[in-house]
Amino acid sequence: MKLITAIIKPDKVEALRQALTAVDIQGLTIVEAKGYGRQKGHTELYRGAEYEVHFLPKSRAEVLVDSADVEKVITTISEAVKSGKIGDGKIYVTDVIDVVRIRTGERGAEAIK
Amino acid sequence: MKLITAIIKPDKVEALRQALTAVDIQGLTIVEAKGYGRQKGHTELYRGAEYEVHFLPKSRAEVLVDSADVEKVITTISEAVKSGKIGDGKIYVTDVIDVVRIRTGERGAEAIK
Amino acid sequence: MKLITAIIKPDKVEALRQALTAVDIQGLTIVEAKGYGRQKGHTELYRGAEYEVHFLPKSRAEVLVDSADVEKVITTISEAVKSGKIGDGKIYVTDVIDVVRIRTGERGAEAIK
Amino acid sequence: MKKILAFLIPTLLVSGLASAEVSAETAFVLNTFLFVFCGILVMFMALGFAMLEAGFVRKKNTSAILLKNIALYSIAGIMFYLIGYSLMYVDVSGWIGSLGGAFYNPSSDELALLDGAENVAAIAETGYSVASDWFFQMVFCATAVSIVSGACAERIKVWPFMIFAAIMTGIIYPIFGSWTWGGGWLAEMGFSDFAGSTIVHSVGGWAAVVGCLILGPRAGKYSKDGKISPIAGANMPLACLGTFILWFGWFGFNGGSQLALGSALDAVAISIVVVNTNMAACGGVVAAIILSQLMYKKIDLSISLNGAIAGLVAITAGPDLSNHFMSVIIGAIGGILCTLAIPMLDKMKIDDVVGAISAHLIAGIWGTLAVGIFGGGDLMVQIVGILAAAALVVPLSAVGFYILKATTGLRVDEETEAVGLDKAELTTVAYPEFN
Amino acid sequence: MKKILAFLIPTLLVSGLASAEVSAETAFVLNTFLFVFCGILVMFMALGFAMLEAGFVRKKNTSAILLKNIALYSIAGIMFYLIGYSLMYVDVSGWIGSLGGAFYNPSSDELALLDGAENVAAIAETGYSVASDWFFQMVFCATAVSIVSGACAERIKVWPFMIFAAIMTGIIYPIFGSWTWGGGWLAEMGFSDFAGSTIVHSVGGWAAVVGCLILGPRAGKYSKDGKISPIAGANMPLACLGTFILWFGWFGFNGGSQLALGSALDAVAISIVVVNTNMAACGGVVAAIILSQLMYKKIDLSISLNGAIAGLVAITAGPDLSNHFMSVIIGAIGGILCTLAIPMLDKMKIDDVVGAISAHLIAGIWGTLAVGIFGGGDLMVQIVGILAAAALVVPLSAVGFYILKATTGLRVDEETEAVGLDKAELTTVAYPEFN
Amino acid sequence: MKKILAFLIPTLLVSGLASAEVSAETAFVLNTFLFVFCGILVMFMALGFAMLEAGFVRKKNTSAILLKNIALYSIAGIMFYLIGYSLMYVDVSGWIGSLGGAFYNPSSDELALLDGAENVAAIAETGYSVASDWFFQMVFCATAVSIVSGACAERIKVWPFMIFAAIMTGIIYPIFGSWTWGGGWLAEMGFSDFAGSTIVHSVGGWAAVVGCLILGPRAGKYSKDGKISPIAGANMPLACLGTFILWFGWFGFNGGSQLALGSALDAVAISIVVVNTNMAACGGVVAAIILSQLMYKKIDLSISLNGAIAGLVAITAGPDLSNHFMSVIIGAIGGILCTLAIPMLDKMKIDDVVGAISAHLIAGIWGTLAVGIFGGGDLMVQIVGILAAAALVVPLSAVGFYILKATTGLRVDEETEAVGLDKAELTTVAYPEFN
Ligand SMILES: Nc1ncnc2c1ncn2[C@@H]1O[C@H](COP(=O)(O)OP(=O)(O)O)[C@@H](O)[C@H]1O
Ligand SMILES: Nc1ncnc2c1ncn2[C@@H]1O[C@H](COP(=O)(O)OP(=O)(O)O)[C@@H](O)[C@H]1O
Ligand SMILES: Nc1ncnc2c1ncn2[C@@H]1O[C@H](COP(=O)(O)OP(=O)(O)O)[C@@H](O)[C@H]1O
Repeated sequence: MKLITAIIKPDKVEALRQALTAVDIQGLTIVEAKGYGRQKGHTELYRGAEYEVHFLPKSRAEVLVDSADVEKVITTISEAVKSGKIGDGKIYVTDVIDVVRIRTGERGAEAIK
Repeated sequence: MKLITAIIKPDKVEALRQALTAVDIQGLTIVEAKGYGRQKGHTELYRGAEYEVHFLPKSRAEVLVDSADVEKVITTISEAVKSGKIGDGKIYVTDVIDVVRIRTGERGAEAIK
Repeated sequence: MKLITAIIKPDKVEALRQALTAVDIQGLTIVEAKGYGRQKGHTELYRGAEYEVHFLPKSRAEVLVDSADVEKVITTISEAVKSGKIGDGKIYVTDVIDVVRIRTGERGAEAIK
Repeated sequence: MKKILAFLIPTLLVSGLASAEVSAETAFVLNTFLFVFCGILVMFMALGFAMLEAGFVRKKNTSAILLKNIALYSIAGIMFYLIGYSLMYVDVSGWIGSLGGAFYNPSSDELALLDGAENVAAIAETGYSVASDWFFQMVFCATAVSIVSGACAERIKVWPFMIFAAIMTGIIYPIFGSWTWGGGWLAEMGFSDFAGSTIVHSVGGWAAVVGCLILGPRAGKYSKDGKISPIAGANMPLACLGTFILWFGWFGFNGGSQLALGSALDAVAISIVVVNTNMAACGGVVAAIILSQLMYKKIDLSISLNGAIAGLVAITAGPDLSNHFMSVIIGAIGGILCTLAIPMLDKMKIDDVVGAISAHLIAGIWGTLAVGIFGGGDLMVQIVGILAAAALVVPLSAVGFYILKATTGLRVDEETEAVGLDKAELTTVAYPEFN
Repeated sequence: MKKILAFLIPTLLVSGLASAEVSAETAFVLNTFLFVFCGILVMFMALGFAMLEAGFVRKKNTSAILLKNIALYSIAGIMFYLIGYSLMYVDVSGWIGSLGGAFYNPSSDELALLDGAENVAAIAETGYSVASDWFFQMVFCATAVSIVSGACAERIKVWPFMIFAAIMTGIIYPIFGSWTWGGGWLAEMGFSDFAGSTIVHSVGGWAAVVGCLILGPRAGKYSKDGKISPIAGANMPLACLGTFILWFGWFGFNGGSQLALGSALDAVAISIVVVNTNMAACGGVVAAIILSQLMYKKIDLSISLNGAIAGLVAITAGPDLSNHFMSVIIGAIGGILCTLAIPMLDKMKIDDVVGAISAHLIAGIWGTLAVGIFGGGDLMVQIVGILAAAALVVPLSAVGFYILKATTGLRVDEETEAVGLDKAELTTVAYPEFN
Repeated sequence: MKKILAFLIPTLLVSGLASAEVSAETAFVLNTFLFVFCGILVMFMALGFAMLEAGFVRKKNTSAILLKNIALYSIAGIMFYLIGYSLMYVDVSGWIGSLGGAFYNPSSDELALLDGAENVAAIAETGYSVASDWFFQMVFCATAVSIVSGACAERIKVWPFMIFAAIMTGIIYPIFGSWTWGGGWLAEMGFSDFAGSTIVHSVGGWAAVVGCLILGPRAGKYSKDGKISPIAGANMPLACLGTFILWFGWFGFNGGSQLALGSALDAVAISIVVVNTNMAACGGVVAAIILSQLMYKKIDLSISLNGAIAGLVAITAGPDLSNHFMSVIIGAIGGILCTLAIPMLDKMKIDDVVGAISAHLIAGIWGTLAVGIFGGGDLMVQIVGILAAAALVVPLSAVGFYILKATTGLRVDEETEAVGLDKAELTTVAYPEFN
């Protein structure tokens, strides 16, 4: 199994959810984040003084998938959230040794079916 | 070393903390999350109009453990947070290459003792 | 590629950002967290009654790096956030199978350059 | 001499009676104070609207709605001073006043009094001070445009909104005002609207409808397949705070509309008005609670808050009812109509962010009709007045909004709407640390 | 002639004096206005309670407490109109009034005046308008039940609470009111409670105690091993806002309880009452700040806010003291007692969410005793009055709560309590975007 | 007979005129009521400051600023009672009053009246009740120190601040007050400051400047390379709430400063004052909106709110202008000066958290000058008054702050500042669940 983590724009979460559901991936965990990469933040004003905001709001999405589904999910996520503009975000894949569904105690691939 | 991540119900965090302490695991990091899996969210009403809430509030817990402790921790977490109802959550295990305790510079297993 | 995750004190995020920028690491994702390890929380008072606060506020920072940069980044982070006091936090390293830059579709090391 | 005495004694008695009455100057002081006191209460309603609306919008549009509210109240003051009061009250021809009273100031008699002239008696006869009356009229004018800001929130650009506020308070409201309180044709027909269910609330409500229609709904509110995706307001304590402040201010709104405190009759009338105002709000709240429970199986707080406002708006046309229980009924019907109107407007894809149209326009129409139904006025004339408000305000505000749309633009672009007006049009978000 | 003149001159002088006095009609206007003005201030206290309580509960129960507060104020208005005022003031037998004044309305004399009758003199003699007095009494009634909502927050079901509010404002409060302000047996004994330390605040406080005991504490507050796990309120600015609004409204609460403004004596008395009210609150705040610092090594804001309320409650029974410094003392003792009572109630496992029992009941008892101690009343009679309040309110409200418990149920189930009342009993949470 | 009638008629007219006036006792009641009413409004400004400041600080210092605000108002009440009023008003020598009126209480005549003496006429001649005047003066005193709390927020220790509040309200403010309203040397020179642009607002502003300089800026605000890192306030709805409450209270602040309501002249004057007060605030808001748009390309809400305050402060020295449009101008200039002062203070590294110095000191100076410019007073004398305020307040408050610095310490340590005052000096954070 693999864990696919995507750092995306917050307003793309809903599109991501729909896209994943459409390809039958039934599970997703989202955390609010802030980050920067090439997209560098910006300048804001408060009472006449400028200040740099280095971080931009992002959402961090995690999907546990069967190893066989990795490419499908990467494609799905990419298509769902891509705008072509800087800041679209990153997807990264890590290996998962084991998964447990707490309710049933199922392990491994069973646990994310 | 392994990283054990558990997506659990927010009101189980305190039980999880006590259970881990009881088995002598002295470290835990929690992040607020929202997610769905089999448990599908629900319908809410606002000013007479229904809307679907797809995500439910969850807590994402991370425990860095010695590889030897993985099963013990999985069992501890499962027991502490299990209600048997849908939405109890997932545990997944990933491999950790190295850990550093910033304060001392200790590396590896030493760093999480 | 590797993912370096650091659990640090929230008021060190800015120092971390500057230090990473100084060593030319141009990307960072931060999530608000709470945690405990050796540093055990503390007692607070509300309307005359004491209660224990087990968790302390922490920030969880993620940096995707080229495998070659791991030690450099660990040192940079450590130096930037270290106070020598308990609670400075942990850094851990995990392996990353693949990275995608959503905007361009670039994969692997290209995606985090 | 005896005779003289015979004449004198009754005179003394008369004077005794006289001294049991309110003296002319005392009446002048009391009348003036009523305007000042009630005007201050109504001014506070500007805060009520600001808080209510800040509670009903999303976090990202909160600074903008606060700014709009303090701006519109300020603009109302200036525009009503420059031309509004004059168009509404000075040399009203039947259809509109004149600009003869532009830059409205204290009368020369009053200025003489302040300078030491001994013209107290002449002043006292005028009944109340000029500035106190102006102040009381001005705060009403501000109220009308407050209604618009709430309905059109989260998508109307800040500057065009402020220009519309100037048009509304300088021209639209004063013209309808001249037809009614200014003594114009509707007043002559006998149109009866004690404190402005139509004159203030429906006028504001019609402009809100027009604004909502021209602006269109917020992005994501109505999907093409007819589904409604409600957008929850961010801060219910603020909405509740605003509602209570409005209720509080309404005692000035309706109580002050007796226009005098200088006699026992006025004092009795004001007391009755205050009690009826309160009772109608109570009725509105209780009705909205019960109806929302019945319709949705749970109580809806935001609808209950709207119910209070609807009850208040409903009684505003005739708060001088002698049977307080009737006020409970009128307010409750107001609350019910408002509760029913909320989903109906959604069906019509009119996206009223705070429920302003339901609470002010619908309940305002009902309250105006109620005066005809319960014997305080002629029902046909009441209907004429209601229609006249629509006939005047809808085209005028449509013209105003369309001109703004064509020139400055009226609605923020998609990206601004997504990011929030606070970041795009203002420098600061409302809750920087809570994001 | 001389004689006549000799008679005339004094007469003229008297008439001179007469015209130096307040005329009967002016007094009527001023008295009526006092009731209206102070009633409006006390009405605003309903918002004070709503905000204070919204600040002291957790986020998840915030919409519910807001709803309860606007509902209880509305219910109080209706119930006091239907029967409460009548039971309290109309044909009081000594133990209770009658239902002869149910659906209380303006007097027929007043209606005649409004219709053009020339009965001003007769009206003026009644002292104040009927509706103004009713309004002022009603808002007091609402205050009593506000106290209950805060103490019982976060676990009492919304609908049963609203029914209890109806019972309290329609029956319980009016009965005790009839014993005292209604002229019943306690009044005849000479019980002295200027604005209601006992009649309003202790009565509310006793019902709050009963409610807390029958409901039991919130889940997790007290563990079996005797440990207390405090549950912090979510929003201190709201709590502070509520406290200041209550303080502001209290000037009406105590000032209006002079019941007249139509003479220099009344004006002097009201001024003194207002100053004492303020000074007592100051004393309560300062005492609570110092004591919380001494007891806990840090200042506790929430206790300091309670201290303000306790100071206000304490002075309410006798704010007509001629030495303002005594008010500081009385208020400070109120603040101290409240601060000490907070941990004591916790030890007794009475889970009072907002400190209502400490601030209203404890300080209310103290204030009522203080009148006896400082010479404004008979200490024994004061004690009788205090006990009578307990003896009446405890059983009556227990019966009320138990009937509700047996029928509709009184407390939400465990799951609702965990999720929060907002989601379970209402449609909307208070801060949807902040969660 | 005819002749007699001819004589009688004028007599009747005269008598008519006499009874057409306000009787002495009625005037006493009205005057006293004005003080009570306006005092209550000004008291509410304490809440306005509390909310404004709670909105402008960061979450972590919110409980502390709330505590400071309720504490300072309480301390002001007590200190002004103990010595302040006496030093300001009792036996003023020209430079300071005496302690002969310490523990200021109702007059013995008034107490006699309350005890049944027939001295109404004598009392009526005093014009107003002693306590009502005291109350009105006290709330002004509290306002001055509110200004300091906002400017020095987020770094001043709670206890030393409270001690400073005692010094300011017991000594500093009363001394300057004795020079002016107390009848001292500045009053004799003809210094004209209707409601206290200088006497209240600049006095508070100077103390704020001194406090900010001695405390130094908040950590991180100004970096060594001259860069400014603004620190955004956490809660704009609270800041807006506070601003509107201040505006509302200001009607009492300025209106009540007419000091009498007992004649048509007073009623006229108060109405004019109320309108001008409102117009100046409108001018301040609109000017700040336009100027912030021009300067920063976007509207700044927080500056617009400051603009309202600046407009109000500016008109406070002379709200009795007969041309209302002048008030718009004066307020607008106040708003502009305030908007310009904000970045200037930053350049001088004076870290004023809420804009108090810009809005109260700068606009206060402008308002005081404006009276000289527009003919309400002698410009040179106005300048003397402005300088006198600085000359008195700067050294006195510097001494006060330095003594505190040397003894208790004035500023929290670095760690406390980083963690926030709420956790370090108080028991509770303001938003425990939102963190
Ligand atoms: N090296 C990195 N490590 C961790 N997170 C990163 C890294 N680079 C980018 N991110 C995350 O991805 C987000 C988008 O990256 P960015 O470089 O701005 O856009 P793009 O990938 O389109 O060039 C950033 O805001 C940050 O949260
Ligand atoms: N495939 C998945 N990827 C990521 N997170 C998941 C996945 N499936 C479930 N989750 C997380 O686990 C939570 C509980 O899962 P759910 O399927 O609802 O319960 P259960 O595991 O008891 O069947 C979800 O709310 C979500 O946060
Ligand atoms: N075993 C662990 N698993 C997960 N997170 C941990 C673990 N140990 C520590 N942490 C995280 O690191 C933070 C700092 O750890 P702590 O032990 O308090 O400090 P130090 O590393 O300086 O001894 C904790 O608050 C927690 O968030």
